[in-house]
Amino acid sequence: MIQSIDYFAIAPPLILCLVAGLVLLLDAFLPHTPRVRPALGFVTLGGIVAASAFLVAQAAAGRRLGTFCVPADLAASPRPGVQPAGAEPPCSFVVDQFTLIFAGLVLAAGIVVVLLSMTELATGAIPVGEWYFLLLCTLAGAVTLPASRDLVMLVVALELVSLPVFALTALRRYDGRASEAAVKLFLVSIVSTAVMLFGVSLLYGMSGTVFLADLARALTGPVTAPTVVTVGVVLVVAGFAFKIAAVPFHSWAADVYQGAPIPVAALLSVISKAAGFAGLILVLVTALGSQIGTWAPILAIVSALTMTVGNLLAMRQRSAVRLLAWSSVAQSGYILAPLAVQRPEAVSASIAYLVIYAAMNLGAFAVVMLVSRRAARNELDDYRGLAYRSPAAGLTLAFSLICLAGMPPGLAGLFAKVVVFREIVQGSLGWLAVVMAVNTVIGLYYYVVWTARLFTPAPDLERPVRLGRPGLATWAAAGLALGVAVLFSVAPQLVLDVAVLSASG
Amino acid sequence: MSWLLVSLVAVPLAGAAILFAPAMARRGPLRVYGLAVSGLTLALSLLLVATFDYSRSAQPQFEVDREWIPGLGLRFHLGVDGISLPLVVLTALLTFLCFVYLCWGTGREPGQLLAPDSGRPRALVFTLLVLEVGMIGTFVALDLLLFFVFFEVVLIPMYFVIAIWGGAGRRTAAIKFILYTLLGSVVLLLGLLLIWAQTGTLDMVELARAHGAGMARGVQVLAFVAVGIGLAVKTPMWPLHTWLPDAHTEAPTVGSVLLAGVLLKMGTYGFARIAIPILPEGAAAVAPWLGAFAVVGIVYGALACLAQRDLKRMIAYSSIGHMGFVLLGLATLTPTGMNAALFANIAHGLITGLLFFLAGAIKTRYGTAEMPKLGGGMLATLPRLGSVLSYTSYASLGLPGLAGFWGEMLALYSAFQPAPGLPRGLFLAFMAIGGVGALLTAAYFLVMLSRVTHGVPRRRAGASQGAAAAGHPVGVGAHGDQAAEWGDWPWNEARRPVPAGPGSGVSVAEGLGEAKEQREVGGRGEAPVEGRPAAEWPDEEPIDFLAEAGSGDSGTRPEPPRPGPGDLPDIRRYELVAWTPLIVLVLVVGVWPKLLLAVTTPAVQALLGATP
Amino acid sequence: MHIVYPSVLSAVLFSIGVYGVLARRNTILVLMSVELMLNAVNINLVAFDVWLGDRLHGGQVLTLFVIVIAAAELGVGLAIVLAVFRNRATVDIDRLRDLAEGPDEPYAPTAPASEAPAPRRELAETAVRSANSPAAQRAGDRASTGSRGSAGAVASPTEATAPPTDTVEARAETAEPARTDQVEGQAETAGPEAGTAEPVTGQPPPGASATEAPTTEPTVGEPTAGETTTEPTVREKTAREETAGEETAGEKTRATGQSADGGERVGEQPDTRHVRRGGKG
Amino acid sequence: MTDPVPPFLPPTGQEIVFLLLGVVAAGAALLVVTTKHLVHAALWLVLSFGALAGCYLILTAEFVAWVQVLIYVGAVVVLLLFGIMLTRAPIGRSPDLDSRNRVVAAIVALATAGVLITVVVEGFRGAYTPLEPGPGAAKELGSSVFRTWVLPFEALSVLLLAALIGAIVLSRTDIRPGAGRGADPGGAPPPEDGAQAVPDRDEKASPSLASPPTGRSGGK
Repeated sequence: MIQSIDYFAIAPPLILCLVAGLVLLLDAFLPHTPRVRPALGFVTLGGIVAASAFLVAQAAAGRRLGTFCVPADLAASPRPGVQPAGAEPPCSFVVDQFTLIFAGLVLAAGIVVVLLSMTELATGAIPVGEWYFLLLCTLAGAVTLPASRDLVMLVVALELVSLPVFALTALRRYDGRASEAAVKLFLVSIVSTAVMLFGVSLLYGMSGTVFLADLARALTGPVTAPTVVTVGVVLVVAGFAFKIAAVPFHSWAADVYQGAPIPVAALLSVISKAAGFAGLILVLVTALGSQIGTWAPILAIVSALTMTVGNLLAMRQRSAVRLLAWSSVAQSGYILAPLAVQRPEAVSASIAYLVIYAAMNLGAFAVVMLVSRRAARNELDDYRGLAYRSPAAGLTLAFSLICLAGMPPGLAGLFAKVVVFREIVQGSLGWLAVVMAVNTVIGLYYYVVWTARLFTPAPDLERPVRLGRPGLATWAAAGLALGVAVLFSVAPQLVLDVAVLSASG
Repeated sequence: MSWLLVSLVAVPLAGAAILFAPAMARRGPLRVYGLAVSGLTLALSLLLVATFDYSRSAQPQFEVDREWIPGLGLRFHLGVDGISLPLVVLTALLTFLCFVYLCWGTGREPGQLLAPDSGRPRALVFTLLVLEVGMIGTFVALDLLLFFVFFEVVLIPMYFVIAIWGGAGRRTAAIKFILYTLLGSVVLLLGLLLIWAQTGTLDMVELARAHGAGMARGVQVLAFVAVGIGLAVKTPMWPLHTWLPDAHTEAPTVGSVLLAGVLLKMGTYGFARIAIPILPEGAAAVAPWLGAFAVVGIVYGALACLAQRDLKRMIAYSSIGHMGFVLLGLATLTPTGMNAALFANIAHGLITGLLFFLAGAIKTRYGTAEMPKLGGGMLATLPRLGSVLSYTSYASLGLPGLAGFWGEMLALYSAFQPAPGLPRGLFLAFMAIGGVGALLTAAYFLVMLSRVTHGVPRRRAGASQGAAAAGHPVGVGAHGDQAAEWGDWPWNEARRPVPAGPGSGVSVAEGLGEAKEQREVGGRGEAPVEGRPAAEWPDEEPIDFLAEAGSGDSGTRPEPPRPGPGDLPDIRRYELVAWTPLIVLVLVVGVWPKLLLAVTTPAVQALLGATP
Repeated sequence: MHIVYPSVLSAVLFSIGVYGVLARRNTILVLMSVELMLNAVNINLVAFDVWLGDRLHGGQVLTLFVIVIAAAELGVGLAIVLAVFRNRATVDIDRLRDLAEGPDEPYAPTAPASEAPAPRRELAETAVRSANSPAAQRAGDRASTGSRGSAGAVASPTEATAPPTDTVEARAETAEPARTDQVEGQAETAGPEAGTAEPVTGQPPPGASATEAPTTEPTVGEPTAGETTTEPTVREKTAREETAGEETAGEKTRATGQSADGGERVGEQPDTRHVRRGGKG
Repeated sequence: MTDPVPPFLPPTGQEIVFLLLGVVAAGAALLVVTTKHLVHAALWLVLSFGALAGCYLILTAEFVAWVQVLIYVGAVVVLLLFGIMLTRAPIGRSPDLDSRNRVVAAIVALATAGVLITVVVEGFRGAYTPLEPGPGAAKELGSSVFRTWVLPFEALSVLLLAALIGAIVLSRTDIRPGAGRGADPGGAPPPEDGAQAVPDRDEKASPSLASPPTGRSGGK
């Protein structure tokens, strides 16, 4: 053994990968009966739960786990100052608070997505085994990414998150819209990867290392060519901006969300986005913390633009999924805002918002999934009177939307916004706070209008949307998301406290 | 006793939560249920009144202080002092009365939204209970963020009250309401966060005690402007008021009552509780502006009222004027002014609540609240309703001896002697303008009364003439003169049933005397009138005042549909029950203002104590 | 070796890639451009690695990984491109506009609904809708920009019109050769014509639809066709028809039918044949 | 880097070769993005990649160079050619390869080039390294991969597997949408579906690949 590997540390992604392989094998050898489909889903669920269990164990262990560290004899860097003597050799894979939060978020969202896809797959239009396999691969990437502490691992993990999603999007193979969505997602994503990689290459050139901790050390103090670093930072930020659908790289979001199967849209809006933010935070805060003067103003502008454009576009939508897509773009803007504050502690506000956003957005997607099975075009008008036809679905959606809007009784969203506002105000970014305030109102408008639609009786709907029996799985997904959102509403300190601890070390 | 405040918030909340139980779907118990929950809340608030220690009303009592969200520094901190106590009771009372209005009676009348066929009674009860949680919570919260949370809790239920149970233009009105108030809330939140960022605490008591220590003047001004805008939207202050007339006009009766009676108070309460004590320097800097806007609001409200034709809209605009007095009182930054503001708050809550009840009753009877169409002569046709309306209007215009007087008087008086540091000349001007506004207020109420309650009931006479002349459907030819005068008549298209035959449109030519006579005789069914109101109330059971209810009319009551001359029922029992407490309180508070002032004065002095 | 040389080469290659990504509309060409960008990254990484003498070989290892990633991306990407081609018969990015935001997104939601008989309305609606989207946009583009100058000129000789007694006339968009693989047309939006459009929602026998295929929306039965959701308003549609009318040089083209997607393998070949015959004749 | 940087002129032999190869690579790349022939683009890409492989060799990164030849020139380009063929691209000139915003694209690209070149020149003007063969050899690199970079390597294997499965499942045409059309939110009318699923199987599965591109042929 050349390297000693801490299998406990890498257990979650490892399990996910193994279960992915298992699912593929099961799919190949089991007969293709309708009964197998949910069985594979349960295997997938089991894998995610097992991974989560290890995550819990890691959290209980309470110490920072690092593995795949640089061998001691190679650790010394050729460039002075990068690797001070006596420092611990940098590790590629680190499990700390930051990792745990993001991995936990991803796995919980993964459970919801799997539950949603059990309904989506029930009809047999999509090959089941491959679907779950790809889903698990994405999850593995998304769990690995926040643990990555070097650029190589980060790039590979980000690609592991993205690439299976392309295939997942296109997996409804005879649906022109799904293919179209996939092609758009694919092109945008690979271009963004290329852009980001160019930035990474410049950073590597300036620092001579790919480890984030070393990068931070190398870029502190006077840098020989600050412009190169600046351009590198800008390119890296641009690359990640694609992933989180920030303006000006947002245009793919609505098209892709609408064309993709709804579970994939949910995945994109939560898991992919979480991965993107994890990467962004890791690179910016951990590695480029010294360059905060460069990227914080950029992020402030990007954040303001993102929330404004997202909200303005969302306001015009008539399609539920498109509205959610643009609204999630706007929410990305809110999540970005604290990062623009030139204080490292502000990161925890972003993380808290992201976690809460995930819960409420998944709740909304679950109900949209329920409705989409009955309403062909899934427009907002199809939701008229939903609260009377199906009180559970209607109330779940209403709560999720109100949460997203950030008003009581959706306290989770409100507190998330308050935290973000607090960071901005304390960081004396007054103008951003005002922009966000205006945006909050715009957002409230369309969320509330949608919510109101749930409670307006449908005037003899031409195609009354009845919720049939869309499967227990989707209900379970909706219930799970709703439960978490309610939990965060009552006890937001769960996420706030945890996030405070993790200074993303 | 700290459980008292918690239970004040928890009882309606639990009541709302229980509504989710499937068993609550049936309507029978629902009416009793709403009444019971709000009644329990009212009882608790009365218990609060009984056990409140009036000797130290300056301090918050019944305090609860628990940590809620440490990450945000948010504490669950409740307490009640002399300022908030009357408002809490007012809230509980008005909510209870709304439920009385909704739940008593037969439940078939149009104003009673719990009717079996009117859709979603459970949702309405739920909404109102949540509304109550938010309102009471706002008044008892002693943590800035908690205050904000409760402040916001109110919005969504109110939105739904307007948007679902409102009138024809409800969609626009509701959206306007929520957009305005939301924008205000967000600005308010920013202001609160600014205070928080500067002082590091959210505790109102502590902040009020500090009196702005630790905040630079510029910061205070900025925070005061932000918080002030947020609260002023809710109040509403003059340039930010445009949501209010629509919302009040389109909201159902109970919505209007709570909106005017309680929700507007949340804004002024916020000024008294947060903006002025916590940010004294900011308040001193902005107070002249506040006063200016206030008097503009007074005059503007009065002038706008003069131009209104819709009764509800007029009352809504009158609220703007009254809240102008409140703001003027606040702007003086003196204990007298604050007292005036708090007093006017309560008085306005009682009076305007009652006025909206009345307007709702009129609207359900006549199918419109347009004053010209009411035709005048209400004192003749509906003597009880007319007299209560007159009484309330007198109270509202500030007749000495009724509740409305003291607030206005004290506010104007305090403007005579504003706090040191404020430009006295300016405030004297404010006082003068405010005085003019008060006169105008009297003017429009009197105009309204002359249009509605006094005079000959033109409408009926016109109807009979026209109908008799040509056998026209009522309202088309009949009101030719009025149609020319007032433009088209929307309610005609919307609500007038097609008459069955030429005869059905014939109405009695009734003058003032005739109407009285018919009422005395109790002669019903003698002459057909236009069928609209009768069709709306097939089962109406008009009780004439108190004992008259069963005095013999009921025996001879014909079968529905009953085209009688008593086609417009006078005050009914549930309405009477709902209104009597307000009528009494308006008088009591008007006669003994000290009752209220004694409670608020120490608290006001404590809040302003350290002001320079 | 001066490191500036590879760096500048890398910057140049990257810029060329950027140009390709922005300027090309064939998906595969875009892919090639992205490969150029990735190669620019690689040369940077290798040069820096050599320059720095990185003992961990981070740069070169990342280069290797980038190459592998590029290959993997390309594999999946080509599979997706083929899937798109299967469904849409085109790989032009510009034409993948089914999901794009319409120019007038706040449309009147039930605009088409009132025009068709109730029981069949939904079918008619989807037919109309799917027929409209891309063609509409293209027609609109042309009308507004006129930048595809050759469109009108090439279009007119290949126009095919059915006998005047037909309620509908067919017209193939042969303005640009690559576009002919999509039969354009538009179900008539007025009532009776919508009626004619909708009954043939099933798959018509390939040969049988030679004359009427363009209007009968041959691919409604396709899974893809029914899901198109670009939402045209009636006004928009009529505007579009006017455009079409202008293009047919005064002929009153009342309806053009288009198989928006997936038209190729099922209905399109007969249509095209028909069109070409008509064009020559 | 602490060594004194030799002057740029005269260039060494290595540099001259490198620059020539670089010019070839860049020129070929330019042709890739401007040519009107789809197939030519792929062939120019081969040239560009080949020249780059030469550049790697000069930079002493032997292993990378061979991998470049193997994977890029060998696999990627072949893949692209297959893609071109399978999408029935015309062999000859195609007039519509460029979108209309070519000018904008050119401006953006020139701006990018300007910024990047300026920055890079400024940043790495003083960077110089003598080239000694060795560190880029397969042995060195292999040991590095398996000592330090095991984890990304493994992750990459998962990535490749996922790509493989994804590509296969997307390209397989033998799986038809099952009976349950209900999965499609499009809600296409079910009766036709059932009837249609079987007969059109052949037409859907192979035809787009096999049948002659009738529409496109007009373009030549």
